[in-house]
Amino acid sequence: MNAKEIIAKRVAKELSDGDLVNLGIGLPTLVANYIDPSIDVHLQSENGLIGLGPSPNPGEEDKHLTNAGGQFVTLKDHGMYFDSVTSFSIIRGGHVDVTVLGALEVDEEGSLASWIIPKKLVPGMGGAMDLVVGAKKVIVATTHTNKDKPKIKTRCHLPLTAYQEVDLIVTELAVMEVRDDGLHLIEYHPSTTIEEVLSLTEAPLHISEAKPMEGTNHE
Amino acid sequence: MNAKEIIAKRVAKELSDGDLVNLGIGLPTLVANYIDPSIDVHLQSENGLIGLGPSPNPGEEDKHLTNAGGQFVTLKDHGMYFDSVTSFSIIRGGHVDVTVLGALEVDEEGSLASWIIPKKLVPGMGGAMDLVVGAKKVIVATTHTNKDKPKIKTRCHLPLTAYQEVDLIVTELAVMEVRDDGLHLIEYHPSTTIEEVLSLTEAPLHISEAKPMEGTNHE
Amino acid sequence: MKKRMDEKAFKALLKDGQSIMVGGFMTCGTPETLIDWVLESKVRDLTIICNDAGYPDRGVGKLITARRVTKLIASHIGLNPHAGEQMSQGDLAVELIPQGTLAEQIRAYGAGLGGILTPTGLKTVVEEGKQKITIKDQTYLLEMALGADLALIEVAACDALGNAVYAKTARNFNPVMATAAHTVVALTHQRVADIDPECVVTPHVFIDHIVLEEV
Amino acid sequence: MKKRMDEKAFKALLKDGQSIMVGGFMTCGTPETLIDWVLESKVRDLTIICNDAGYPDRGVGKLITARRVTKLIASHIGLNPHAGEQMSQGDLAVELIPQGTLAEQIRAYGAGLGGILTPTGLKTVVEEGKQKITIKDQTYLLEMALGADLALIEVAACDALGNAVYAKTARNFNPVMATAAHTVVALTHQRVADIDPECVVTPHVFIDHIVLEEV
Repeated sequence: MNAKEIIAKRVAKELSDGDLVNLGIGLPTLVANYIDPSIDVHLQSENGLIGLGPSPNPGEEDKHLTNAGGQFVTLKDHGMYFDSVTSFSIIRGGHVDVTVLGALEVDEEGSLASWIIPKKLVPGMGGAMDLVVGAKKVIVATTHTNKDKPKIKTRCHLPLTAYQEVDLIVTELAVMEVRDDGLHLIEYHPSTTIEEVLSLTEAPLHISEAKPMEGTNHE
Repeated sequence: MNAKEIIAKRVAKELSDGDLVNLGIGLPTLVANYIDPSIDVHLQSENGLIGLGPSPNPGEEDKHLTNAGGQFVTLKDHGMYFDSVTSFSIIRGGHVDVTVLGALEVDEEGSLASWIIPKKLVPGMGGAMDLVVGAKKVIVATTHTNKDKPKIKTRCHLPLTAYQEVDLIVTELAVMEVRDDGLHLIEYHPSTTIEEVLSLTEAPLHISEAKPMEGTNHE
Repeated sequence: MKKRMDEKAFKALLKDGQSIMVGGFMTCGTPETLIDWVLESKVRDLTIICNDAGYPDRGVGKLITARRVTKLIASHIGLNPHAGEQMSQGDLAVELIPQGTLAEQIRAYGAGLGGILTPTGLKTVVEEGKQKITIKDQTYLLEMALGADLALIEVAACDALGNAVYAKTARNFNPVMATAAHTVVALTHQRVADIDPECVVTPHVFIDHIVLEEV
Repeated sequence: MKKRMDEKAFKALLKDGQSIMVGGFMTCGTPETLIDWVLESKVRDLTIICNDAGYPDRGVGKLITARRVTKLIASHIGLNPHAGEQMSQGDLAVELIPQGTLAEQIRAYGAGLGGILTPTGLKTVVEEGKQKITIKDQTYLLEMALGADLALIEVAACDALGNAVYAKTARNFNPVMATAAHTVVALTHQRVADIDPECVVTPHVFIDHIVLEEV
């Protein structure tokens, strides 16, 4: 299991039966592959659908049926389409249970930077700001470091996507909860140690509840 | 032709091909009977439809198909249903070409009072305030007097429905345009005189353009 | 249908002092059976949010007649003389709101907005006590989002998950109220296998409980 | 079909300096033929309002590549490197807006509202220069209504009057843009006799002109 798979599988465990979930572009999309098949999780794509199904078979793509990353997708039974206004009413109105998205930086207060590196990369925030503000639970799914530099900071330095909205951070090494007193390391991957996690994290971590991560080791 | 018929027939002449029109409860509803059959006028009912058709035949009423007055109605071909949010987006957003409604009082500035007589009659404004603010053209269709007392005032005394929004006032005696310099009598019914109209109107009227009303005399 | 709810479970949702949104326009599209169950439950001191006050024996009017309502937020109360009487006697607080503003306030709550700026009601009694904001020479009233503890709506049909469609003008306030309450109960008259995904009016995620009353 | 418009009449609508809303999400649901006609018309100094900047050779990206756009209002420009380059060079003013805020600003214009209060963007660069309003301890940004001279949308089918439905996720910004421009032109791929009155997404009153391009 590579880093992305570990993260996706661990995030999937956070989802409950009946949840409405938005999975961001890239790594978060992989979470769909690990959802417990015994529960019903409804995936929203903010460009206008609930009930995101698997990728279409080659040759069966429909140019009018894409996800928010522009990839061809399918719609499950009981799914439906709606416009952008309705989509963001669902998002901003608190009707999304969980949103999962990547990060450039995330900090111990739960603030997130994910949309811009000034003068280098200016793609725009798309729907991320609304998702992070509106969803009941915000999960950041990211590699623990970027070229060995910590992504989990005491304070974000890049322009924010949202201030103090992140609830949980899942990396290939650790699961951290954002609480009022800072970040709590609640799980670490069996291939690492608490000490290593601390050394790769800029933000201080509370470690009293740290346990090994289950079910993500070489399965 | 009685007073209401005269008013309804004269108002109908204000409607043009392709117009979206909202007819208020009561007298304004009668306007539908006089629309030139050679033009397409789309009637909106603010409870949620465009394409209001004639009353259903007895026994063919549908309890789920009413107008904003609670009366059973029908839907014409190419009509459609929508919710209250959409209905008032259409109204407030300036997409209604003409709204026709009654008055308790209307004044020379084009302000309208139509929804409350404090301590006597407090039905509520319903959709009237939005209609009067949002429609491109506001026509007040009312009897000229109420128990011989003028309804067309220098200033409204009752609480307003809207301030300075009325464009045209049609009564059984007169047609008056609201302009920046006050009310202009542009037509008077052949059964009356300019002098009588002036005597039954509290607001001053400019009369230089006054002509007899056509097509409403005993047809 | 996981969300299916019976009378007993419905009544267990009800509490004195709750705010309840009720769909319908002059009772067209009002879930009468749910109103009857509220009546039977004996809860009181309710705040009712509805387009209108219904009729004395229909719609939310039944709750007003039975004096279960202490506050009514509506655009029109003219068809229910009890509402006016109780208001005059000081037994019922009535907040009259322009219909379009009421729809937008409810929508704002459901869409996570704090409020909206509308020109409706300017220079009328509606503006009293409200903040005014001027943008490019046009003045607007700031109207705040309006939510409720409970929304009771009527739909024409639901699928297994609770995707809903409505019947003609019985749609009115039902879809927006389904977005704006902590708990949303839909009375449906039909359960269907599928709804065209292009034609779903209320996505299932808005509906918490479904009462099925087949006709 | 009274509203039917041909290429020549469409081009006559275009003017230098216009603001044009264009439907579509990463070009899914973008009326490509209308964009092509704008390109052919040689108009310039356009303000484009679109969810994103398209691709260099698709969607509004074609207008950016051809340097016809001086201002772009969008939520995302990452798929069109020309947009970023022209922005860096000072040739293209880009206003980046959160996608949900953009949708609400356009909706507000179409619904006759002056603006809305949203929590999105608080304590980020998005709040710069904007009025903040606090209601019951929650602070919101005041975001103003956003309209345009022209809206170019793509629909799946129209009836004779212009009632419209959309295809799957090609719906996106098209319906709301149809409410918010002085002139609205719909590119449709099908003309149908009737649309179920419960399933009309855009009522005909919003659509001024229809370009029929059957596939």
